[in-house]
Amino acid sequence: MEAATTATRKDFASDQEVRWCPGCGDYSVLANVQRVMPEFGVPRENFVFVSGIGCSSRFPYYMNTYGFHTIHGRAPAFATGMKLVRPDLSVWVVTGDGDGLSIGGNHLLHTIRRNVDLQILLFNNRVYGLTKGQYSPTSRVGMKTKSTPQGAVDYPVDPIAFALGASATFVARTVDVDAAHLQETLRRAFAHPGTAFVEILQNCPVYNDNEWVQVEDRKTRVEWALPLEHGKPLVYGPKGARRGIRIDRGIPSVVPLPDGSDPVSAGVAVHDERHESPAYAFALATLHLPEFPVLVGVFRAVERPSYENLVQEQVDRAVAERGPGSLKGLLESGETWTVSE
Amino acid sequence: MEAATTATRKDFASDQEVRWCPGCGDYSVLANVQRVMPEFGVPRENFVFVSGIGCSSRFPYYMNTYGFHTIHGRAPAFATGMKLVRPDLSVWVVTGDGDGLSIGGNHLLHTIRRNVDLQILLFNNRVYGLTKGQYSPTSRVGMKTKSTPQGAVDYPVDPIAFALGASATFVARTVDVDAAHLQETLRRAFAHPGTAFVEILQNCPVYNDNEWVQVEDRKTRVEWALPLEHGKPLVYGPKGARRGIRIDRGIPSVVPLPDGSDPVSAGVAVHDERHESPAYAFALATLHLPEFPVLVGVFRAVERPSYENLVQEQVDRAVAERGPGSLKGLLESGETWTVSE
Amino acid sequence: MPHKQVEELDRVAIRFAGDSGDGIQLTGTKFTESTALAGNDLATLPDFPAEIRAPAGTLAGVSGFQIHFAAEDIRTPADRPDVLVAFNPAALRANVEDVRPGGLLVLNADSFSEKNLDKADYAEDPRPALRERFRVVEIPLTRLNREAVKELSLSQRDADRCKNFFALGLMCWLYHRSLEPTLRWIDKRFRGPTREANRRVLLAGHAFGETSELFPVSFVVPRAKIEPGHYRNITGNTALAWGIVAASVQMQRPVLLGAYPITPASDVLHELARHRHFGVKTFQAEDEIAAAAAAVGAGFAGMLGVCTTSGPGFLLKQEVINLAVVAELPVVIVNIQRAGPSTGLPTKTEQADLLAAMYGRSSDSPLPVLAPATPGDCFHVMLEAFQLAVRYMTPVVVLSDSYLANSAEPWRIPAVETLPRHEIVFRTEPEDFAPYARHPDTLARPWAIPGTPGLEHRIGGLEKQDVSGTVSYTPENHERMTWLRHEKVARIARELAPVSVNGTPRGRLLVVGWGGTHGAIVSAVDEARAEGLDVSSVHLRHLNPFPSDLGEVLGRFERILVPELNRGQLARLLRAEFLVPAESLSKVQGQPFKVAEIRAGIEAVLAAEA
Amino acid sequence: MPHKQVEELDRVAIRFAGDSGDGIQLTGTKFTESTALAGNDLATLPDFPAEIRAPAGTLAGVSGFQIHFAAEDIRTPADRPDVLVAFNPAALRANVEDVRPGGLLVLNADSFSEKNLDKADYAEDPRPALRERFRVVEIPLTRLNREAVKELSLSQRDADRCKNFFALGLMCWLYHRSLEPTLRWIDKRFRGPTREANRRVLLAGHAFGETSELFPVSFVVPRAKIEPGHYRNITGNTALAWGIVAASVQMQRPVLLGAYPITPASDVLHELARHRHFGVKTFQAEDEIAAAAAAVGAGFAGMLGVCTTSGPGFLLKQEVINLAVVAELPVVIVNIQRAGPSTGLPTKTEQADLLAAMYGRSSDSPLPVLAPATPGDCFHVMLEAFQLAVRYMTPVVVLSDSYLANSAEPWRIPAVETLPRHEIVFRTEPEDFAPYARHPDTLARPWAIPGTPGLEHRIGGLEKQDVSGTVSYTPENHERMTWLRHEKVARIARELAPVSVNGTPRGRLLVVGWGGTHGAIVSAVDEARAEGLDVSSVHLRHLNPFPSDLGEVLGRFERILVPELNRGQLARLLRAEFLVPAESLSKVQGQPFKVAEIRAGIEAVLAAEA
Ligand SMILES: Cc1ncc(C[n+]2csc(CCOP(=O)(O)OP(=O)(O)O)c2C)c(N)n1
Ligand SMILES: Cc1ncc(C[n+]2csc(CCOP(=O)(O)OP(=O)(O)O)c2C)c(N)n1
Ligand code: SF4
Ligand code: SF4
Ligand SMILES: [Mg+2]
Ligand SMILES: [Mg+2]
Repeated sequence: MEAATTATRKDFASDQEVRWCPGCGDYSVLANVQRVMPEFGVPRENFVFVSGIGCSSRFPYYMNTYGFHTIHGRAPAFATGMKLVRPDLSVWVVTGDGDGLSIGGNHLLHTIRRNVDLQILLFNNRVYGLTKGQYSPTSRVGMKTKSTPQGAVDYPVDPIAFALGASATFVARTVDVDAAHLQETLRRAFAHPGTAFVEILQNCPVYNDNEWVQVEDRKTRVEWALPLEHGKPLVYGPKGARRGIRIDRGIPSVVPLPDGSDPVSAGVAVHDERHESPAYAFALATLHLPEFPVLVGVFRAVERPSYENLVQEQVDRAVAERGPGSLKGLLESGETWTVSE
Repeated sequence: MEAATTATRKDFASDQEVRWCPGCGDYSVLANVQRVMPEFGVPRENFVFVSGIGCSSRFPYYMNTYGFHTIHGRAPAFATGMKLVRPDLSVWVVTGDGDGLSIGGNHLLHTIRRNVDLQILLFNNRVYGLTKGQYSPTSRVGMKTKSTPQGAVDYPVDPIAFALGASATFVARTVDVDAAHLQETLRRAFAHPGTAFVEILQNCPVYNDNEWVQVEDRKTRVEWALPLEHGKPLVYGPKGARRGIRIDRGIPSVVPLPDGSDPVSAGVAVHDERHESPAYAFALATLHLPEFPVLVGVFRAVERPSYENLVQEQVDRAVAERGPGSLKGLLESGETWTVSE
Repeated sequence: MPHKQVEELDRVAIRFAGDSGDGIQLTGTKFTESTALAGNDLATLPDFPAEIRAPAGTLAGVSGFQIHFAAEDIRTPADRPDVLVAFNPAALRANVEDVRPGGLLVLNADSFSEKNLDKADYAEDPRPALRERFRVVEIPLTRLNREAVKELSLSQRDADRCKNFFALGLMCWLYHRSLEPTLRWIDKRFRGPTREANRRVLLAGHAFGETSELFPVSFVVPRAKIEPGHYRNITGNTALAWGIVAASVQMQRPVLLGAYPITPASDVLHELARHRHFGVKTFQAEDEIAAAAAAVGAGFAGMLGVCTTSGPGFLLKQEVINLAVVAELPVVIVNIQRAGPSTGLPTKTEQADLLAAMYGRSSDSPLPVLAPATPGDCFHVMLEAFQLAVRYMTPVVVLSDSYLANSAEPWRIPAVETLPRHEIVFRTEPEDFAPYARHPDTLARPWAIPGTPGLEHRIGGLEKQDVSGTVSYTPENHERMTWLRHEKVARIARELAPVSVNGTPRGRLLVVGWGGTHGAIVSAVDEARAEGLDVSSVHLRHLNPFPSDLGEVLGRFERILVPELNRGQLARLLRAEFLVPAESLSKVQGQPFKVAEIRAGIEAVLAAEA
Repeated sequence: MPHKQVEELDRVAIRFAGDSGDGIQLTGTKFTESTALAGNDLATLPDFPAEIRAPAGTLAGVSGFQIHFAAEDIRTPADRPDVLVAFNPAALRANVEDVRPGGLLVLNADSFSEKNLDKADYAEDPRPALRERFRVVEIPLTRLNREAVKELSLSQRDADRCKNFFALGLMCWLYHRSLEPTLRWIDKRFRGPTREANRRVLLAGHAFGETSELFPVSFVVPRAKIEPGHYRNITGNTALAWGIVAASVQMQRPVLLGAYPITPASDVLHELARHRHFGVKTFQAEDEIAAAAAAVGAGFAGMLGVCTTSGPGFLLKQEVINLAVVAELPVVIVNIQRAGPSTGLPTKTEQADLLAAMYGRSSDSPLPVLAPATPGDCFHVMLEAFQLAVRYMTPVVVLSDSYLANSAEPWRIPAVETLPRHEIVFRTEPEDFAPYARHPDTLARPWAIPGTPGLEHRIGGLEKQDVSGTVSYTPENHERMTWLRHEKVARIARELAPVSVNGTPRGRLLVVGWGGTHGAIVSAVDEARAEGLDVSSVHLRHLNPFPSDLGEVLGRFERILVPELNRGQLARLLRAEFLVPAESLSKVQGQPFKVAEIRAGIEAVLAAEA
């Protein structure tokens, strides 16, 4: 843990000038990632940040660790290769709603189901930033953009529901400007063995400002954010307007909680991130504004062996059973014959 | 409806000799599709079958309709293009667990969320047939194949859960050899506006025989299949060993049903395929052998405008508001000037 | 105050430069419009920063727009600007070295603070030194601008937003451009205080020129002798988008654009999305593969399919294109080339995807390849591309580039009646229908679309039996189909106009070009000829197949020089095809050719010869 | 019974043909093993049906295996078999026309039922007519086989499964091959009644030859004068897989294979998956893009990355490969070519992806391209490919093909000590480390891998600043980096052995080939020279860069002929590079060249000359 105590936030800042638009939510995420890194007790040289293409995918350039800014949508596949051959590395994937869920959806799906031990941070600003403002697979129906002047008509994909549909073992959501929550979520993600999928609600002031204003703004946050805590009832809202989430035969609904009333006896569900079945977490993932609050925190965290470890075990088993490979032995296996002078 | 009464199964059989291995489940699916087609009252020339690559994807060659055997994993995208420009056609996509969920997972995801009015039949034999027997994304952990001699280690994706994670409006599962159920499911899929996603459990006697034996075999089927029927309780099993599915705060469990006992009062859930929230259907999608039965039938069927219609509406609206486009008007729009002799 | 002196000039090149936030592109566009109305010939070149919004005042954030206008006809935005209008030190630093020695620098004096000099990596104030080499005029732009709007009680931020209009007004005065079109535009575009502010600032800038001592002289550039007609300014991407609309109109078939956003192609998607009332449908797909697949699907269903992309996206489409080659379905794939390889320099230009277009698919997979020569030409190339696609039942690749896409030129608006029409005839007769029977001349197979009774058939990517189109693995048939796919495309050459040579039919040196280098090449060759050099040029719109007489034309020249923004791709094609010693004049800097660079190349070759 | 007569032959080619269910490939492989042990030189060619399992007895379901063995050294499976063993009418029909006139047909008499004749599209029994042209021997194979196993009370289905062993036993008798290796294999592979059944049937077939009147003569093919050494049979795909293992062993780095199944490349994945005890990891990815990305990721992390695919999959990898070109990371991409375009003829061979390998990426994106010449050569090529990749920090493309992949040849097992080793040195010294500083000779950048303190750095697909490796958009730097990427690959030529010419150093005709056509070309040239024709040949293993002296070698010949299983791709490269009038001898039938076809090509050229 030496590194942890000695390294500081500055140690994780590269010499590259950070280039996002003024006010971009990415700045806050970067700052908080750099803040928590030192706590992990991992030598800086063992971190790798891998990204695709997008504003968010510029992230690795600003981290003073190893970094690979790859191509659009494929970062999880590059990261899988790294982790397969170097389980000793702490590999973080940074992607966007376009990079990760449009062109890259399939790699995300398979990386998640394999449960490769990666931290995947998906910056969801519900727009294509780098290409100057087209709608994305997470954009709301009706959103007017350069590519949808009459409004988007396709039904959006929800990153959390998608990840659960891919049987993710760790799924969380947090907010770019909520430093404390963001940092805590990163800690949880780091601690999770296997794929830790984190959706970060991120503001793009230039092409989709205030998309998440309800939870970005300190004042409205108390009203609209429901922080998930294991073992605690699903309760949100300010005093006098507290409400809870009830789940009836799989179908969630909102129950008002008069002051002093006990949520649990009012049928409010108690959060359990460790359910073996993803059904409960999925029910939560279906909750969206405005009928429901924005759930932030860990939706699901269960243990399942990570892909690269299972592969390594097969190698070890093979070596144990057959001994380390001999090239000579291989070349001479099966039918051979000798031709003499 | 004339066509419906006159056309027969033979009208839908092409002159191509069918080439699957003896005993392949695909034969039965083909026969049943050819059987139901005449009922739909759609002129034969308005059907298009689009497929990717795989044994299952040879399907279009055997249908005497328009057909396009495209490339690996992309069939839904080709079909989307067709449907966008020709909403009048009945476009069916045939894909496999490898074609649709490995290389093609992303197209399936986006086609489903857009809710393009297609019937998508995914033949799930949990193996790569055409390439002679590698494991697929739906193969069970531990499955030994040519590419996994020590057993597969990656956690499989469940087609139904995947589709619900992509917020599908119609999701069903049926069995290759269960003619009646297969046909009924096809009817329901055809009737659904929007993407109708149907997983067909299919046997590959050559590379993955008996994968679905519990529900393929008439004898065991009564014991292991739970046919979903809207408004009916989730009950399965033969007399004397009847059981039901209860869903408690989103988490499903099995309840034994002594003869004569009333399922509903025993807390058994009543199937509702029309829940606005996909959470309930997702809960069902998480149920797998051996702890649970194989649920067959329609998991979810809700209405949402189909993509191609929404796009057409935008065109119509544009025409209504601006009148049909004039090329001259376009070329001369904005600042122009005249240079005279 | 005595009326100021007026001088006449043949040609002027002005570059506006400032922060991406300063509205440089808008300023340039508006100045261009007034210039067009003034009857000059002109060419423009925007230069975007790669970053979306680098921090204000930094070199990375500098955005530029160059306009070249003249009393004679011109084809390029000019190698070096005569005038640089720099909004801040970074803009000055990033551009000053391009300015013609002795040229005019118009600077915003208020921007030369310590902080801004720092951001521009200037150790010291560069102005004293620059005064030695240029005419430097400093204007307290920020202050004058705030002055002009002070009564309007705008926030300072909003007030400062207008200062580009001050510069615009000033330049319009300096070169006698009318403010009318800009004022009209302001009225259309803005309302309330912003509208008023912009109007006032524009007029203030104009008045400042009139009144201040700083500009003793103003300039007129006489009208150019331009072919009579109705004109507009157009960028390559707009022309390309409109060409797609025109193809749909002229063939009476709705079009589907399958696209996935990518610089510099995205604007075509944006433009087309605005024209749904033409029945145009735009599909923003999940990736380039799906975009191409959807376009091919549209072709299968009997409509016009097209997709627009750039290098990295083009690669992803190759497997789909290959299917279209075997299935023999019409579709147009547009690759608006950018500098690479890989992500490369996304906002910079290059023409290095020619070989990828020709050979980038598995196995022998021929298809027609076209390239526009000017922004306006993008319109006509698209019309031709669609007609080839449907008449020969083949995918067609169009290679534009970032330079053509973004630069503008005055474009003579074609009379719709004069545009080529093509009436599509679908196969409807079931009587001996065969999916792969061929038209005797074009070798095109019939276009038989779903919904046609009696023509139900299946196609796909497996090798096809000649005529019947069923799956076939027989050796001779594969050989024949491979030949047919080749021959069908080769026959397009039959209908191509003979090569037109700019210069003399034979001689010592022929310069062969393609795509966006047209303006620079023709200018260089014309200049060289004017000085008596024996050089001519040919510009190829058809890269595959080549015009039938190309080999013969090449044969009539002693040397062949091929200027390209790549390492010699067309040169390789010409050498392989005609065994001629074509020499490559290569530039790979993400920038278009300067006329001087091509002239230097020409002179080098001819000198070597002599 | 008198001992039968024995004749001596120089060379024999036998083709076994039957239903895919008949175990033809197994029969062929076992016969090959015995033949190898008999000391003959040999070459084999399997021919799979495209369908997985077409209905039994149909033409589509016919599977074939040809073996050519001789007392002299041979390089091809022979143009035409001398003997055809046909298990059913379909097998007969699909193959009989290939058989040398007067050759021997061994038929399963029991299979000539109405039904089977129908399935083979025989209107009438072909045997009478065939007797005119061939020696026809009919054996009641099915019955004799059931006889042999009747005591074993197997199901008839299981019993019939053995009949290929009867044929094998018979052929082994006919050509004096030992049954030993097959018996040994049977004992290893089967148990219980199946083992017994297979043994009995094999011996019964042998005995039948000995006793039946049908075979008055048996044949011996004397041992060939083969270079002494330790031998085995090997197919190209096995050799390729083992070459990957060897590279890992020789460089002391674990390897990661990223692969997505595709014919004919899947077997490499299957083979490698069995060798995890070498530390080899295989990753069956979701698609080819992910497979390539994972391999590049492994390279970034400091291990050996490789991916194996075929045409359609290769296209999908190009964007990832392009990133590796810019990021300058080591990775090997193997394209086992098949007949196309598109899905094409998946089980047939072709060598038409050469240009896609050279030019299939956006912008100028050079990388080394290698091609093995024989099945065994696949092993050595992989060793070289990995060494080039790590020594020059570049992606390397290896082009094998379906023919090499599946055909087998006796292979002299190399002594491990003689295999090239390469010790990888990673950068560890932080002192003035720069990610894009270069090795003075190779121009390779340092391989600095995660886990190394003080070398933390970021790379990606945006253009790199020379030396520092940071993002750079400056024009001159892009020009320089483009040149450096080109020059680095070009320098590989410095270490390539000079071109070795088979024949004379100069002359009238040089035949230039690459890849799997080696055997056919050398055989044809040797035959032609033996008849006094002035022809020589060169076979290229390095397609990019070419050996430095290639141009000079080509210059020494009057004519150049380039046989290729494509429409002339190498020919184009040679013409463009050296301006030599290389002529293409093209075959695009999904089949390898016959020696005679190349001879005909040679004679045509030389005749035209004379
Ligand atoms: C193959 C390919 N296609 C398209 C692009 C263009 N492109 C770059 S980033 C991007 C989308 C970025 O959106 P997102 O992932 O949401 O990131 P953001 O900029 O919003 O942070 C696109 C389409 C590309 N670079 N490569
Ligand atoms: C780009 C590409 N990659 C790989 C292949 C090889 N391939 C053909 S089908 C297939 C998988 C088929 O599996 P599935 O979709 O489950 O169909 P099944 O044969 O089991 O019905 C693969 C990998 C291909 N044809 N194209
Ligand atoms: S465009 Fe949006 S997401 Fe991108 S940097 Fe600017 S503010 Fe951030
Ligand atoms: S391999 Fe399996 S899936 Fe394919 S045709 Fe044969 S039995 Fe059917
Ligand atoms: Mg985004
Ligand atoms: Mg399958």
